[in-house]
Amino acid sequence: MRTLGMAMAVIAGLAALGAAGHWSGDAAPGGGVITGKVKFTGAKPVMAKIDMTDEATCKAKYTTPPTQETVIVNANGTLANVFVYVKSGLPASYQAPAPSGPVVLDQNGCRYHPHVLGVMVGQTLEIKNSDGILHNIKAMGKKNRPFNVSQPNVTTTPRTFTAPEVMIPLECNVHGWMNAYLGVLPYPFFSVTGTDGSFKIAGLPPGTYTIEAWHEKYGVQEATVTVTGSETKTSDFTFAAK
Amino acid sequence: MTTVAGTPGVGHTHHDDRPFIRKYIFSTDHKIIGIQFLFVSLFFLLVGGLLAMQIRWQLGFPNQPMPGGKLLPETMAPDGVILPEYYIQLVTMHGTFMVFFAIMPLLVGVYANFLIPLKLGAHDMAFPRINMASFWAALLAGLVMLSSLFVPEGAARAGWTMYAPLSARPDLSGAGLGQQLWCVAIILLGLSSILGSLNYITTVINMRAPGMTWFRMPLSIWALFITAILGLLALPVLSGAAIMLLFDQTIGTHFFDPAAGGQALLWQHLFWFFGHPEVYILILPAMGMVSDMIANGSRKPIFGYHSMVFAIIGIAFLGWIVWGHHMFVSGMNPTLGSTFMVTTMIIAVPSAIKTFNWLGTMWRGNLRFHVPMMHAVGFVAMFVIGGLSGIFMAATPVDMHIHDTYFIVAHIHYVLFGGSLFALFGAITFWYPKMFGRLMHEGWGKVHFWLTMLFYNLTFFPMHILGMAGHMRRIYDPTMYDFLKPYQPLNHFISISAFLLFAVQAIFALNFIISLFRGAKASMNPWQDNGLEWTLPNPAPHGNWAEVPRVYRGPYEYSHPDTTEDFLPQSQKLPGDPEPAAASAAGH
Amino acid sequence: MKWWLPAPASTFAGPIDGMFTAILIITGLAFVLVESGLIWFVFKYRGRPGQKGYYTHGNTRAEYIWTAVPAVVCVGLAIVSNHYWKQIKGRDSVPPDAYPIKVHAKQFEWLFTYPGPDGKLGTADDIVDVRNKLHVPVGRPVVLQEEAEDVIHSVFIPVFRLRQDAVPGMNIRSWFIATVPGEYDLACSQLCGMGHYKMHAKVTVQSQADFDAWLAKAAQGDIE
Amino acid sequence: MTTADARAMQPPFPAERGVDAYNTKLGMWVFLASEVMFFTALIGAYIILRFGAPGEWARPGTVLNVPVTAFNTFLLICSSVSMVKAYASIADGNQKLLKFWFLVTIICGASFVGVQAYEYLHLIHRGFVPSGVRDGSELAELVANGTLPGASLGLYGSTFYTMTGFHGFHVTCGVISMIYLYLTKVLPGKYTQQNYGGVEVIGLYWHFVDLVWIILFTIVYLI
Repeated sequence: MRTLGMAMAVIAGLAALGAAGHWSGDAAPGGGVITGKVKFTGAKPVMAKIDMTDEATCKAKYTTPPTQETVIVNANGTLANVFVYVKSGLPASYQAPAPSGPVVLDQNGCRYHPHVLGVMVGQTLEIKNSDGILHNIKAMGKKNRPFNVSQPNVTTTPRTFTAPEVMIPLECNVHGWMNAYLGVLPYPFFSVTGTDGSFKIAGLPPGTYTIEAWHEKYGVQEATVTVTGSETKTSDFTFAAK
Repeated sequence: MTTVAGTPGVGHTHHDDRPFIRKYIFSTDHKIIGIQFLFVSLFFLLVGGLLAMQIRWQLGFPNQPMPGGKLLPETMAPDGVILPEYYIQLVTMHGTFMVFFAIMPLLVGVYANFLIPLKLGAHDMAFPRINMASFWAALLAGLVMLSSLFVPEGAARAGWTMYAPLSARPDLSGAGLGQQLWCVAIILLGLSSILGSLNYITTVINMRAPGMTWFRMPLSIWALFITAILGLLALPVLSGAAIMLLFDQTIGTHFFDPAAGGQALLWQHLFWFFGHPEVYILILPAMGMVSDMIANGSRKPIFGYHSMVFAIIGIAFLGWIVWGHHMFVSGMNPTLGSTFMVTTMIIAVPSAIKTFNWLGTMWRGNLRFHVPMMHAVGFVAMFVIGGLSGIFMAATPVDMHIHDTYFIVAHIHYVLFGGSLFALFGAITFWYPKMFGRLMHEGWGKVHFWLTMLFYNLTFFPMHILGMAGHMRRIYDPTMYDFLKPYQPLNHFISISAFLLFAVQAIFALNFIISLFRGAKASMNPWQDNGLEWTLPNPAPHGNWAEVPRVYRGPYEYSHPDTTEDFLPQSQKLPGDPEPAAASAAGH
Repeated sequence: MKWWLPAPASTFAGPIDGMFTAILIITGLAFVLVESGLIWFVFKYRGRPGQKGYYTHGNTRAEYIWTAVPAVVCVGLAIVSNHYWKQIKGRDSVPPDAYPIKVHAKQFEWLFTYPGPDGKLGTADDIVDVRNKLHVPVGRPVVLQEEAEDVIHSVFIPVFRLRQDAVPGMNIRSWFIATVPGEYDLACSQLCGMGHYKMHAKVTVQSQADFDAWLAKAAQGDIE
Repeated sequence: MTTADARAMQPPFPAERGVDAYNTKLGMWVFLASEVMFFTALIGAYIILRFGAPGEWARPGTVLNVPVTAFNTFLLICSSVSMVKAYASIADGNQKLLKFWFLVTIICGASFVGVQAYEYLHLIHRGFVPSGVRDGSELAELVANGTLPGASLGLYGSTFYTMTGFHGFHVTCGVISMIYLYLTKVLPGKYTQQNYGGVEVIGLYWHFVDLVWIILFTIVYLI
């Protein structure tokens, strides 16, 4: 029974991993598209190993020692886990579509999947514990009501957010290495770079936008992009090692 | 004041035509206020008990759905399984309700109000309206505290001792509003206690009937009087601390915030400076009432009345200088620890005196085992265990091991449940006829006593074993520790005993409620007691005495050789008894 | 399940268990005395109709005795307690050659920092923030330098009979000598939040050689 | 002494000898004992925090305006004197002087509260708040250029506002009670040479509040 549960948890976790590979907000079909890559230059930083000896359940889910996820440089020299979003430029009259379905944040193998994610205001974030050991989720939003709840076993806790905020840090205090970042926006124009370092923001009405790329270690960069009609514009970012 | 000439005795016993709301709801009559406190605090006792049952469920059956747990919201127990954050709310609120809203008002709110004027021969409290305000403040405080369980994020969750900085930081505890409501409720309760205390103190000092000299006061009144002084001086310190905590939570002050130079231990010092007198607030009135009941049940004068009085005063005095014994391992200066250890060892002495004097009272008595006497004897038997187990933690090196374990939990429950609550069961039964004019059922009372005694010991005695093994307090799931796993059967056993202990309290509740309507009508003095209150009709009328009684002797003249009866009421004049001086000054 | 204190594994266990036993015997005697007296009186002096109690207000001599005896016993216990207390927790009790280990407590983890080869904390060769693993050499004084990041925590190692709160804003030293090699539990014994029950660490008592080997490995980043 | 007067100042029934104080007066003394403990908690916390404070404590006068508060202290002391005058007047049976001195006391007390409110507003304007110093304020600049020790200002704000705030609250309660007594008892002439317990009892409270202020002024403003 327990083995089955664990296997299912692993499968669920992998599924979530796959989904996290390239995730962006839902947008209305049509409209302008901004796409691009986030490149990385300089020496690839070495991420510290995580000591999971204390949590056999989590440790068993890895064949090689897990590492921190602060900086993930992809094989093609791009940077993963960069949150790219439209910072400003939408007309005041813009009506965002209702969010479609929940976003899942999975805690599996004592790490958050995905590590960086976005939700819309009012959209449900399903916080899932696939490990079956105690995790707590502490979200210290400044514009959103902070919360700090625990999940002692396999369970899912839904949460919604009321105000735009980039970014809300999430952490688990039982496992000091576990952290994630959540961006909350009133519209679906955000994207997180995945294993190929690319992002795509679709369905934009015509206009001139300031878009921002946010990385947890390397900070933010801005770009201005003008979209007319349903064209695709490219805007790349480059973060340098510090 | 040199003279009270020309002041007639005030009689209120004429026809009572106050409207219902003034008579029973917004009453200024000390007896009604006492009864209001009784109902309210019994309700909170039930709340505290229900919280305890949930704690025991989680410890006995970790991570299993609790029966009825599905009724609780997702934020407390999804699918009936208690969440860790709800668990720590449970332990916090169980302690808070039991200490501040059940035991303390049951002892002080109920019996100081009800007994002080009746036993001293006064027509009411010195300040009846302040007395009423005290009750309503306490009720409001209780409701605020109760409401905190239902706010988003839930109730306070830093333990009933509310150690800062956990309690001061919503981000670290996970509860914002609940923590604030705790502070607000405690500040209100402090106000209520101070108002009550100043009333009790003034009444005892200035309103004793002629002849009721200090050393003719019953020990219950002595205890309540000293308790009132403790409450008067201790509660403001708690209020001050709660205000600082509230400010830390709301307006950004830094009293307990080490990052800005505040001190985490400051809270502990303030809390326990209040907290240790508080511990005696929770036991002294019980000791006093037990003395009354034991003398009555033994049909003998209390053994060593004066040393009993001095023991109460001694405890109250020493109670102010022992607070550091809660902080031996807190990082406080170890030399200070030595000092507190010595004072703590010394405070055991007056408790020992009292115990031996109770035994002395029973020695060569003619014991009557009515229900109050059974509870009083049960009190002595259980208080001894609680008192003796205190010596283990007073010894600083031993405290290193048993501090914050179930040994402490066992100790506090032996004192508060085995002590105070047994005394209260006795006291409720004893003064029930004077409150409601009827007697509680004797047979069911005895059944309740024996079952409670049995399950109580089965519940709390094994906790000593857990504590010796190192079972920490306030942990959600002991089974995750290798060294505690072997003890899980004991936890299981304790939980089942606790459920049964809770269940048998239904006997008491039913006995209490049914007797209100169907109990046997009580005579004026059903226990053949010497106290002044038994010279009044049942229930005692508003204003108590038409004619202020005269007191001719102490309260424990049982089996007096000059009388045929084995009791001699304080107000009964024997040939040769001189008239009290104050009474003649009154010019009657 | 053992109905007694856990198996001892530090030098403190001797005096502490000894005191526990002594107090148990003293309080046990008092307990038996009082409870048997109570039960005896309950049967012996149970009420008979038409009879009266013995009219007395007390006996000063008896009261002197039962005041003096507990007082002497309690003061005696206080003296003994203080003797061991000074040895265990006294300001100057920490042996000067004690091996220092820094304990950083945070919700809900223990992070231990070991001095590197130089045996001093706060230098570059420290092995910092080893999570939930306390390794100590057997038979050698070890001093924990406790600090807390957020709220009050408490280091509790039952087999060592050791407990010391870690308080934010304070640096508290607490020492011991482990005597029996083995793996033990360290628990947090001060309510520190919702994950309090999960805040535990493994204590490994090992020979100096094993400890040195472990430390060398840990210095390489191999903490398992 | 008529029966009615006696009732006001003595127990209205025969009683065992207690203390030489009628109930309300005794009750006020008892209440003040609890107030002493309350302020002891606040002042004790202040002393402990100040001695354990990180870095230097702000020197007197660098944050607080001592002359204004010294004037305020003078006002409060005056009100205590006028309270004594009011008490002495009615003890002599002089209704007119009672009305005058009682009113003076109220005015002084109310002015104290007013000046304190002004002081608070001024301090908050300068950037001194319960949590310390507000960013970007005048005081924040002083901290930045090193004229003001910054590390302990959080504690300074916490203790200052809590202690003086609760004292101000007590003064306010006293002023409100005095206004109530003035309107219901003093003006209608209900106090007499035989029955002036109310004046004595509120006077006790008022002297206590005054005494607390002298302590607070000394330890918070002057030392």
